[in-house]
Amino acid sequence: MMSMVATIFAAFLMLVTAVALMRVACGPTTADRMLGLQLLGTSLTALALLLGVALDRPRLWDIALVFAVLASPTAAVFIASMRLRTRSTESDSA
Amino acid sequence: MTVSLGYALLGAAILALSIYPLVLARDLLRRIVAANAFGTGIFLILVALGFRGEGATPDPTTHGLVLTGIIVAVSATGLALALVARMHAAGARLEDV
Amino acid sequence: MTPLVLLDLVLGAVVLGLVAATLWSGSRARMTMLFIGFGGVVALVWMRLGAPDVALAEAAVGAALTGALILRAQGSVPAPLPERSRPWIIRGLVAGLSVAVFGALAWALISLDWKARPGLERVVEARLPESGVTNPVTAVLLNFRAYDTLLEMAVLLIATAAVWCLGRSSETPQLPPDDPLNLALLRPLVPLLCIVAGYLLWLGAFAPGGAFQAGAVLSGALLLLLVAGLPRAPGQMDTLRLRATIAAALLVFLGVAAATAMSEATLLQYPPHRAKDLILVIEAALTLSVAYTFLVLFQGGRPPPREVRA
Amino acid sequence: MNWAEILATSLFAAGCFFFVGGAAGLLRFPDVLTRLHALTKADNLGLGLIALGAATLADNAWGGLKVLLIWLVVMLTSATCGYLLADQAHTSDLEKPK
Repeated sequence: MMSMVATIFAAFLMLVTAVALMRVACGPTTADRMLGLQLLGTSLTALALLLGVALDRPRLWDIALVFAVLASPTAAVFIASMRLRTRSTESDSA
Repeated sequence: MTVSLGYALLGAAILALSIYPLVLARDLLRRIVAANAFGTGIFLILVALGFRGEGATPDPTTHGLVLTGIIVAVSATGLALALVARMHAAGARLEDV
Repeated sequence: MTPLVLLDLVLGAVVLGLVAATLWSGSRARMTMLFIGFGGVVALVWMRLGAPDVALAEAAVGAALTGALILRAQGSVPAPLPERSRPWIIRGLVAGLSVAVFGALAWALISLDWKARPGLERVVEARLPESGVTNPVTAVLLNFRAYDTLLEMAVLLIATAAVWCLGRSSETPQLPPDDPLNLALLRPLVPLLCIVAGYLLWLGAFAPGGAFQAGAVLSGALLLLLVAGLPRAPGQMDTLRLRATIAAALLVFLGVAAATAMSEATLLQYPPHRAKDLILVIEAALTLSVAYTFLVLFQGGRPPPREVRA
Repeated sequence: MNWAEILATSLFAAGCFFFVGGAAGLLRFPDVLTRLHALTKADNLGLGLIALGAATLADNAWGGLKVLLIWLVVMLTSATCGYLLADQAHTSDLEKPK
């Protein structure tokens, strides 16, 4: 019973995530795309939790943990490379 | 059975979709991304072949193969990215690609 | 229609749409960012297909690390000019090729007898008690097909060597150095990433997890330290310790292979009562090597040697 | 359906509601900073409620604690990375469309 409920919620959340991916696709700025990816990361974490219930395999929660802890290195690399790029364009124009 | 077949066909579609940019894209970064997507298509077919239905034990050898594939793919991607960066640092133009 | 079919349909549609949007978009920023998302969504497909080990690797490697690699490299490859279109005959040929490949694959898959397809799960299950671990995927990777994993480590080492041969690493991207929030992020997360890596390594013996996933998570911690610009973060200098860590897994693996070849007369055939310990030793070395290999691949070149530190 | 399952179902539903809100805000709001505001709702409340729902279904206490740890990590990440991203978007030319 619970697995059916969780499956429906997972399918629904997947659709919501697809809507958020539109922001990644459309931008317009790179920061907007990054926001979309952050929401995607959070939804994937939630989806992994829901799939763990849906498929009745609590071990899948470990994947949610990996999604959660690895969101910040990706975001940090993104912000750092944006900084590097804006600085190098500034020095080019100067 | 239909679940396996459906996901295997999805893998085939991913693979086929990535052939065009893999061969023709002028931006080498796009080719690298396409090569990665190509690999994911193959992985998907492999894992779908090992899937035995809800609750049944899947084939662990295909999972091992795909896991190895993912690690090798990321190291190949790292090397390809370094090669492309070096090419451009050495003065290659995109028109030469 | 059961809910699971609904989930399959939604998941399949999202994956397909994401691939098409990633590969066929005009802008490079859109392509890279969507591709990072694609890796994460594919991890859900692996969960759905009962492959949690693969899902863990995809979540860590396919989404996070490949994304970091591409984000880093993006800066050193000039922005592409507007795509000049190729002659129509070439475009037509390649389009025909991809349609033909899809048709052939689809035909092969549909005509396959899915009920009678061969599989090794019975064999693996039967021999699992001898392997020293109870997670079948770890048993395959580090015992039954350990030879493959040994060569995989050689591939990683060769890739690293090739990247280092290509030249010096470019300037490392860094977070704003004096922002207190950086430290607020690093202080809890770096230890947590190390703990999660250890947890996955320990888990690999009996549940989804293992050395590669652990190594990928550990490299997340190393990347955070590097990007935060800590003066003594690993990977900034070409030191003996860095080289030793990268080569450790292959050396340990080769050592085990040589020892087993002498004592058991067969390469990498572990004595059953020692299998568990040997796998643990190899996996620990694998975790460290994989983490540092990803770190130097991220650097995209050879870091400067210790002398020219200033 | 027992009480834990009813509780979990309603928590899942509430969590999905905040995800819908977050996604709608991300799509509809006019600029980076307001979109960031919408995003944090999904990050903190959406995931938090779904995590609570999953925790009520956990087989043992460790499973429940793990799920709550996931929530804490995501809150920490979203708060700090959201700040760093906003700072970067604010001070650089990130806000100009490319």
